[in-house]
Amino acid sequence: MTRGGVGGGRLLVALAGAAGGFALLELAGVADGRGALIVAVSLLASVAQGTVAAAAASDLTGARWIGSVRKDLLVGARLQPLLALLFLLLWPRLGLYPWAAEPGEWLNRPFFLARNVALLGAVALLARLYADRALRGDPATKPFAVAYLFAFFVSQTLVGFDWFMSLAYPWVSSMFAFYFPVEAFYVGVAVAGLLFLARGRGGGLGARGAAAARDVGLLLFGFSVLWGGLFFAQFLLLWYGNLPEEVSFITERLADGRTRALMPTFIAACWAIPFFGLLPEGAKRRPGVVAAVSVSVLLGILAERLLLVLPGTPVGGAVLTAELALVAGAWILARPRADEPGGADAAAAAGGGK
Amino acid sequence: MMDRRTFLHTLGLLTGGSALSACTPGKDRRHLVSALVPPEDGVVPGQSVWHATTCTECPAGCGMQVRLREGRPVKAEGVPGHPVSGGGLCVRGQASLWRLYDPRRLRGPQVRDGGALRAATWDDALSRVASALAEARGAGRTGAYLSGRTTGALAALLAESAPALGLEWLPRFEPFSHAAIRRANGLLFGAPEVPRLDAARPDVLLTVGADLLETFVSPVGLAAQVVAGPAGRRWWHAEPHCSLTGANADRRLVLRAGSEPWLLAWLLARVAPSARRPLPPAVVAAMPRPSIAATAEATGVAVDALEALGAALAAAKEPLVVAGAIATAAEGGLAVAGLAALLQWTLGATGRTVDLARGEGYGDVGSLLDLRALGERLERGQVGVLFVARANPVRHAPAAWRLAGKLAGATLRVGLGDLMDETLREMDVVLPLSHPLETWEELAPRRGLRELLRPAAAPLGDTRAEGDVLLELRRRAGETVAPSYQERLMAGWRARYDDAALRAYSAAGWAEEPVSGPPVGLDAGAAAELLRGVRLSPPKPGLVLVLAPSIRSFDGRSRALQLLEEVPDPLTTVTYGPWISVAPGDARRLGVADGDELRVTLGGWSAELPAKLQPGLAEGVFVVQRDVLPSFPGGMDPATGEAICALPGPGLERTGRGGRMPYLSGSPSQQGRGLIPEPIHRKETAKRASLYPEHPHPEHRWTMAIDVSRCIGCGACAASCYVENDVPVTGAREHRLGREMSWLRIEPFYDAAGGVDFLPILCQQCHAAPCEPVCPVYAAYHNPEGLNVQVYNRCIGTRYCSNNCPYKVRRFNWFDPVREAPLDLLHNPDLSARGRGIMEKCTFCVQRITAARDRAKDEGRAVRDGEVVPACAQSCPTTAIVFGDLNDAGSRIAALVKAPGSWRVFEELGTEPSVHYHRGGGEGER
Amino acid sequence: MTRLEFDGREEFLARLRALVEAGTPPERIRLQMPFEVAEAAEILGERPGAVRFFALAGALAGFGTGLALTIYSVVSFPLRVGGKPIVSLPPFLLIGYLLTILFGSLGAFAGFLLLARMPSPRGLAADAELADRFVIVVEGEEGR
Amino acid sequence: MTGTRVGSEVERDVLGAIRRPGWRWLLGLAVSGLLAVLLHVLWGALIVRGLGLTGLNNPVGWAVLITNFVFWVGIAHSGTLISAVLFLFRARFRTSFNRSAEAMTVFAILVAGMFPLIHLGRVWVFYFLLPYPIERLIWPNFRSPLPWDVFAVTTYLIVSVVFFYVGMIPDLALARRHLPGLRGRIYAVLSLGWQGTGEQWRHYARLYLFLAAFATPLVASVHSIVSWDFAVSIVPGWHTTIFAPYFVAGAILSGTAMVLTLSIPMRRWLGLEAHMPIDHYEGIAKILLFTSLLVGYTYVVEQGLSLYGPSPFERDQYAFRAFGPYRGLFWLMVVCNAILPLTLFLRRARRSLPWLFVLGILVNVGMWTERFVLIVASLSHDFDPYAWGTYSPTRYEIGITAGSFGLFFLFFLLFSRLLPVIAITESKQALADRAGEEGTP
Repeated sequence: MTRGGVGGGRLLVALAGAAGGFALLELAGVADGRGALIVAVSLLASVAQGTVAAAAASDLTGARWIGSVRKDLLVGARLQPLLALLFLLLWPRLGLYPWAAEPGEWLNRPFFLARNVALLGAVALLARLYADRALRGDPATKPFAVAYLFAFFVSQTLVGFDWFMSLAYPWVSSMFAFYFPVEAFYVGVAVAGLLFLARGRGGGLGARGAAAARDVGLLLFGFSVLWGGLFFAQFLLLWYGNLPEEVSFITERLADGRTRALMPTFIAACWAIPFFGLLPEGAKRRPGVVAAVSVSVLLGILAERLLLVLPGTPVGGAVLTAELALVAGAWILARPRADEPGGADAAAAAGGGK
Repeated sequence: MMDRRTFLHTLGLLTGGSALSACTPGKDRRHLVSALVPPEDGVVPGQSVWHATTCTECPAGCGMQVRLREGRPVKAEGVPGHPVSGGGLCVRGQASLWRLYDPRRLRGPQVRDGGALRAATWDDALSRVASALAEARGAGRTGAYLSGRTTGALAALLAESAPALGLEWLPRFEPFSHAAIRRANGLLFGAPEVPRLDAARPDVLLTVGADLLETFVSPVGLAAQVVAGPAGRRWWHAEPHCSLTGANADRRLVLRAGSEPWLLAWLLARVAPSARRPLPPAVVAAMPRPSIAATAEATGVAVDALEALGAALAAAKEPLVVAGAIATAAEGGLAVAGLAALLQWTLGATGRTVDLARGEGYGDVGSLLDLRALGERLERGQVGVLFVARANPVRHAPAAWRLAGKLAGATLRVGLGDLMDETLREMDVVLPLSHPLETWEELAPRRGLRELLRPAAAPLGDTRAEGDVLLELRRRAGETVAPSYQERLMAGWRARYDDAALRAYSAAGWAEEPVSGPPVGLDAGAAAELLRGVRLSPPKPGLVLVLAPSIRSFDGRSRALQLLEEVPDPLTTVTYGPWISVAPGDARRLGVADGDELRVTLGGWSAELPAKLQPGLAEGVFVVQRDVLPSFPGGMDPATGEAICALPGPGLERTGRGGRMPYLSGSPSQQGRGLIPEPIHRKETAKRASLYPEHPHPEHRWTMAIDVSRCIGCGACAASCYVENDVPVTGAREHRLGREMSWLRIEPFYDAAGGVDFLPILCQQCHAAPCEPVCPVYAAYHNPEGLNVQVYNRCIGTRYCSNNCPYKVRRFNWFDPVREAPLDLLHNPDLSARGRGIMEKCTFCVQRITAARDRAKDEGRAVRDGEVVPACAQSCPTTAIVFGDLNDAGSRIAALVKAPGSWRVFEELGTEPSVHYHRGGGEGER
Repeated sequence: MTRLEFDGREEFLARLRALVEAGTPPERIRLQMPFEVAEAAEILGERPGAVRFFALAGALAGFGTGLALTIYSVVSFPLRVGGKPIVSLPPFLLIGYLLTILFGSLGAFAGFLLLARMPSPRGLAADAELADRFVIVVEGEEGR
Repeated sequence: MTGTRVGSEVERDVLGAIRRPGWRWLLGLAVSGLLAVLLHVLWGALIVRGLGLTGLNNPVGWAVLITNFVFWVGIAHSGTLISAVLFLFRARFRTSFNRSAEAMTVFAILVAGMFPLIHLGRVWVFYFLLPYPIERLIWPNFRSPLPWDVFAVTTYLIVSVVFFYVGMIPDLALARRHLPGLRGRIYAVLSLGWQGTGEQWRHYARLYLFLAAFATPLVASVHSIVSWDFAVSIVPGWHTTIFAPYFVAGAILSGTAMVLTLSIPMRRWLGLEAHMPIDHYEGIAKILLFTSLLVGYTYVVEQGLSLYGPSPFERDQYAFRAFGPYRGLFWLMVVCNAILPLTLFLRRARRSLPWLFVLGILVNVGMWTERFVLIVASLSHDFDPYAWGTYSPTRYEIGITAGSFGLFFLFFLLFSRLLPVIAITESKQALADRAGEEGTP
């Protein structure tokens, strides 16, 4: 976030608006959302934390593509304080969790809320510390990038275990510890893909920019393989073991009509479309294709989160749509102005554009 | 004497021919066994003949049928409906074939010259005996013939031969002589007998010391009766230590050693007033009347427990009290036996469930008193030639007597036996006896019952029947006697039976005769006398060493048989070698863990034994199985001649040695994993979630149901499985490494209160077996009849199946299985052989299933329910195991599986085993 | 025909560019390089080679073989294990996947040998010189 | 050649190393040769007498032999990682290591491949595992993870060999020119007559890219499949979904550690300090740190989740690991794999070759122990308490393990003398690139 100064106001509006909107939807009883909040907030978490993570990782590995879009990616850092706020809204909804009936050492309402809010807050703080330095082009950025990534990983793990896995208590899949962070990362890169399209429209995409777009396409392709691998690794073990309490998680979802449809949807959207879409050499170079794939990935993740929540927990469709709209709106409002600093090699990227 | 033709005729009737070939020496058989041999010879290659005979591993005389293949015994099983055993065969009975083929069996006569025994021919061995007999007769010294319990035809022969040879046939020597019981019954009722019990009828049963399920008189039969008890039957067992019998009783009362008289005296006083058969006033007057408080104090049993027991006995319709074994093997054993007998009388058991008229036929068995007398006579040099047959007095006489040394007093010492033992080692002439499966014989294990023994195999060595030895000696003494013991027997049967009766006798292997004894009456005077003799002294405080009998080797006579060491002790799961059971509390005090060696000292006697912790054992009580001790440390109760087995004040100290000892259980507790679930009812009604399509079993679906309330943990099933399936017997070293091969094991699980549940675990033949899919070569797969088949010659030995088996029932051949000759003859030809590197396991005796299916096919019918009986189920004395086809709606198995309260182990894993467990009807609660 | 040699990459590229801009038809220019210089190919306007088609063909063939082998094996000798379906796709996909990679790589390698005309007898000849410097050979008209 | 030409020193030094064997090398060759012989003698004993010579028992059917299999497959991974993944990520520091790492990969797979055979009960019928048509039409059971292994390891071996060889072709051509006589001719044949024409380079570049693209998912899948040897079972402590990424991370951790262990002495003894700069080691160190974090993270997740559900099996199993008879090994593995590598957060540690060398060894000790604990503890403490039992290796297993190291080092020592241990051509290119960049303002 830019301290005070220009854009600060707009950002505050964005945050306050989004928070207010969520509060209205969840608390004022405008409509019954039930599981919607979990889905919406988890998506926001993936977007806000994932984009920053993608930026941080590329800064660490010295990847070139980040340069031109760093500024836009780091908007995620600005939105992160929202997460902790919105998660508080989950308090009245904790009844949705089966363990709420007989709480345990780890799974009980106060600790559940406390640890998650605390962690989301911590991640937001680290994100800000990192983002500020990255945008300033500060040479001492890397340690903060590392710290952020670590916190990000833990936070996303908790999203997996606490927010989603414990909905199906006592069902356990340790894979969530890798699955969710990777998905968030995937989302982050996908957002980057969209940003390139936006920039392309703005005509800001030069030869170097195009190379960068290709790198993002390559990354998306790589992530589609990785995601597919993780998903298969998880499914294969459940299928092979066929332990009643493990596979019941799948059979339940196959039994329910709505969720049965979701399963192929998100597999196609998160793996098949990106993989085959970006397989050809040329496709990776076309921002349009990359952006389209990005959209498919984002929708795929949404579908998957829905699948995890349903059928155990009903989800109010209208509420969910509204909440997602709020998330998108907040993002657009929070976008930086052109004259804000863009980090080390952004200038070079712009230069390349000429 | 009968002529040749009648002899052969009789023989034919008795054998149906099969014995002919069985009796021909081994080398000829090789030619005999071929498809060309006419079937009436009884040896059709690939076909087996079943042969009814009698088990002789203990005096009980259970029925046994032996399976012959190519004229060789390959399997022993119980005889269904047998009057003694009821149909089962215990672990020792299973091992009798191992005795037959034991590599260490005496192959020929031995005589001592100089210091050592050396091989000799029968002729010079016998001539040496004959001349010694002649000399003794000349010198006017009568010899002595000491034998183990001997009944039936041999008893008759001995009775007439002993005088003829100038010998005195001493009272029989049995370590478990039940002398106190006989003495008491003699005094009170004038019937010095071990009564025949009916343990099936009582609704309240109290056993004091008497280990009905292990070694007491007729364990197999009694076990069958006990589990068949009426619904709601309550069974108390009182003892100082923790025996298998106690573990199986509904309630185990831990008595202070030596406090048995207190318990029984209090009970007598408690129930006498209201008893259905009032005691004579004189007796009542003489009755000791300890207060309940004092009794509780002395016995260590809580007051309310005593109250409950007394009330139950008083109120019972069919009460039964039995005292014996450990309880009577102590000072005051006579009092215990007497009080028990009086309780039986006054509670109305005598004459109903306690039958003195048709007793167990222990009348002519002596006791240690007689053995001591023999010792004295030997010392005084009054004994000429001493014969010791089928008995090991040196081992069982109190060590302090130094009996071995005294034997030198005889002019010549002649031993008859099959395996070298402490006594035979002292003999000048050792005459090897043929195995009961190699000779003709007739037993009368109890009054009114005759049992047939017939040869199932040619003698493996140069051995003879005891009867033939006696006849030969008489012949050499110039007498004219029957040409052979066999012909003498035949003549006897010919005289007794006509053809039909003889054929029936031959088919069944036993025949019952009516016995009428006069109804016994109580001698009030003697009773009062006995009661006045009862001393209620407070039991000595301090540690106690209990010498317990062993279900695996009885009094030690079966100890040499390796199979019985391979099969674990039911309570500790120790397999090889001796050990001392220590209560966990004492272990903590002594600072010993499993395997640490303890030196046990009693006066001058001492032994070093590894410790094994046993939950449920009372603190201060240490248990050693008497069969493992090199010599008998106890003394004798002069009143009865019983060996004293509860020894106070043993010294115990760590030797510092120790190490891994061979026991099989990884944990005495279930660790709260609900293998035997509490509450019982935990059957999952909902269809288990699965990602796989259901697969059908069109023809058969073989299934097993096991009643854990009937399982007494005796291990007969395991032993039977070893023999039927040629399961490798690997030995102590492998067991220490945790490499037992048993396909079927009985897991003892102790609860916090020290109670034990026994869970037989064999391959569960899972419907969705975790072991199958992980095999890379389809060596393990699921056959259409629901069996989890293991294809031995496809197996490449990855051991993945075993890793993935939650029941750990798969066994890997770490080395090539080896069996020392002639044990290699004991193998089931219906199985494919296994070599090193191959995984093997139980398949519900698939060879028997195949045989039954083929038989049914030949006869053009479906397989009948109960037609297939796996080896384990057949041998189970308590018929806890039921096997059948689940597709057959009317079958027993179908009903048992559906029954509420039936469960499967680890149901939550979704393996869907084909083995179902349940807790019988009603008598579920332990 | 002319032969030019360079030590440095930059001057080599500069000269090459000059040649092409001067209108020398690329097919008449032969290069030799001690290591790969991607720009050279760009200057000569060459499309990425056909190796990828070999790789793709190999990959597809591999996947097909994998599925065919596994499915045929269970159909020809159906045995039930652990209640799993006779045709258990998840494991079979793995075999297909592995063969995809195996055949794909081998395909690419074979394609390379084919396209790069290796092993080449000319190259194996004892006197065949190997550039440790950059070489441009321009064949004259008579070269045709 | 004159020194003016780009990278000619690399060429001289690396190819020079091929010529002169030192006493260290000969000694190493002798020792590792003897160990390799020992391996085969002991294996022979196992075949003739039976697997009873090992400490294996019921319930522990797998132990040291399988531990070694997993360990060596793991070692193999860094090779592919460094040559393929870092190639795709255009990480410069790979040029110092990729050749030796690729060689390591090939040798490690060869060694690893022996262990599934050694541990077979009846190795003389191992061919039951191969898919070959016989008249009875019995095939391997492709539903079992072990045939997956057969395919995975074979594929991995072939692809690695191709990758190794292809990367070496231009260098072989160079070597041929440096070495007169027979050896020269051999290298000539091996180089397939490479001439470095523009045409060849163009296809070569594509081929290398594709091989890298194929090898990258392969490297992940191979160790995933190895992990599934355990994870598809239902054994508590084996059956957990995280295994695939966990094993891959572990494999790369141990692999990079082995790269350090091998390349640091090699660099010294072959006098290649100039061409294997510290900065490159720092790059490797960072990978090691990263994977160590992943592994440590998995330890926490697994131990934590064992307390999550109500099932006693998982809970007891993980408690057994940490506090049971194998606790010593468990904590050793935690320290070596998850704690010591944290020192690499310090730049000084990352750049200290002695520390990297020691750490490399410690991490490999830790990773070996990890596999041992994971395999043995799970088996010795599974569902039925009656069947619990512990395991300890016999001298046969220890000897075979030592022998496997001998065999591996034997291969590597031969490689270090017979083939160019650094990718000469690529180093030249890298130097040129750097020169080029410094050239442009």
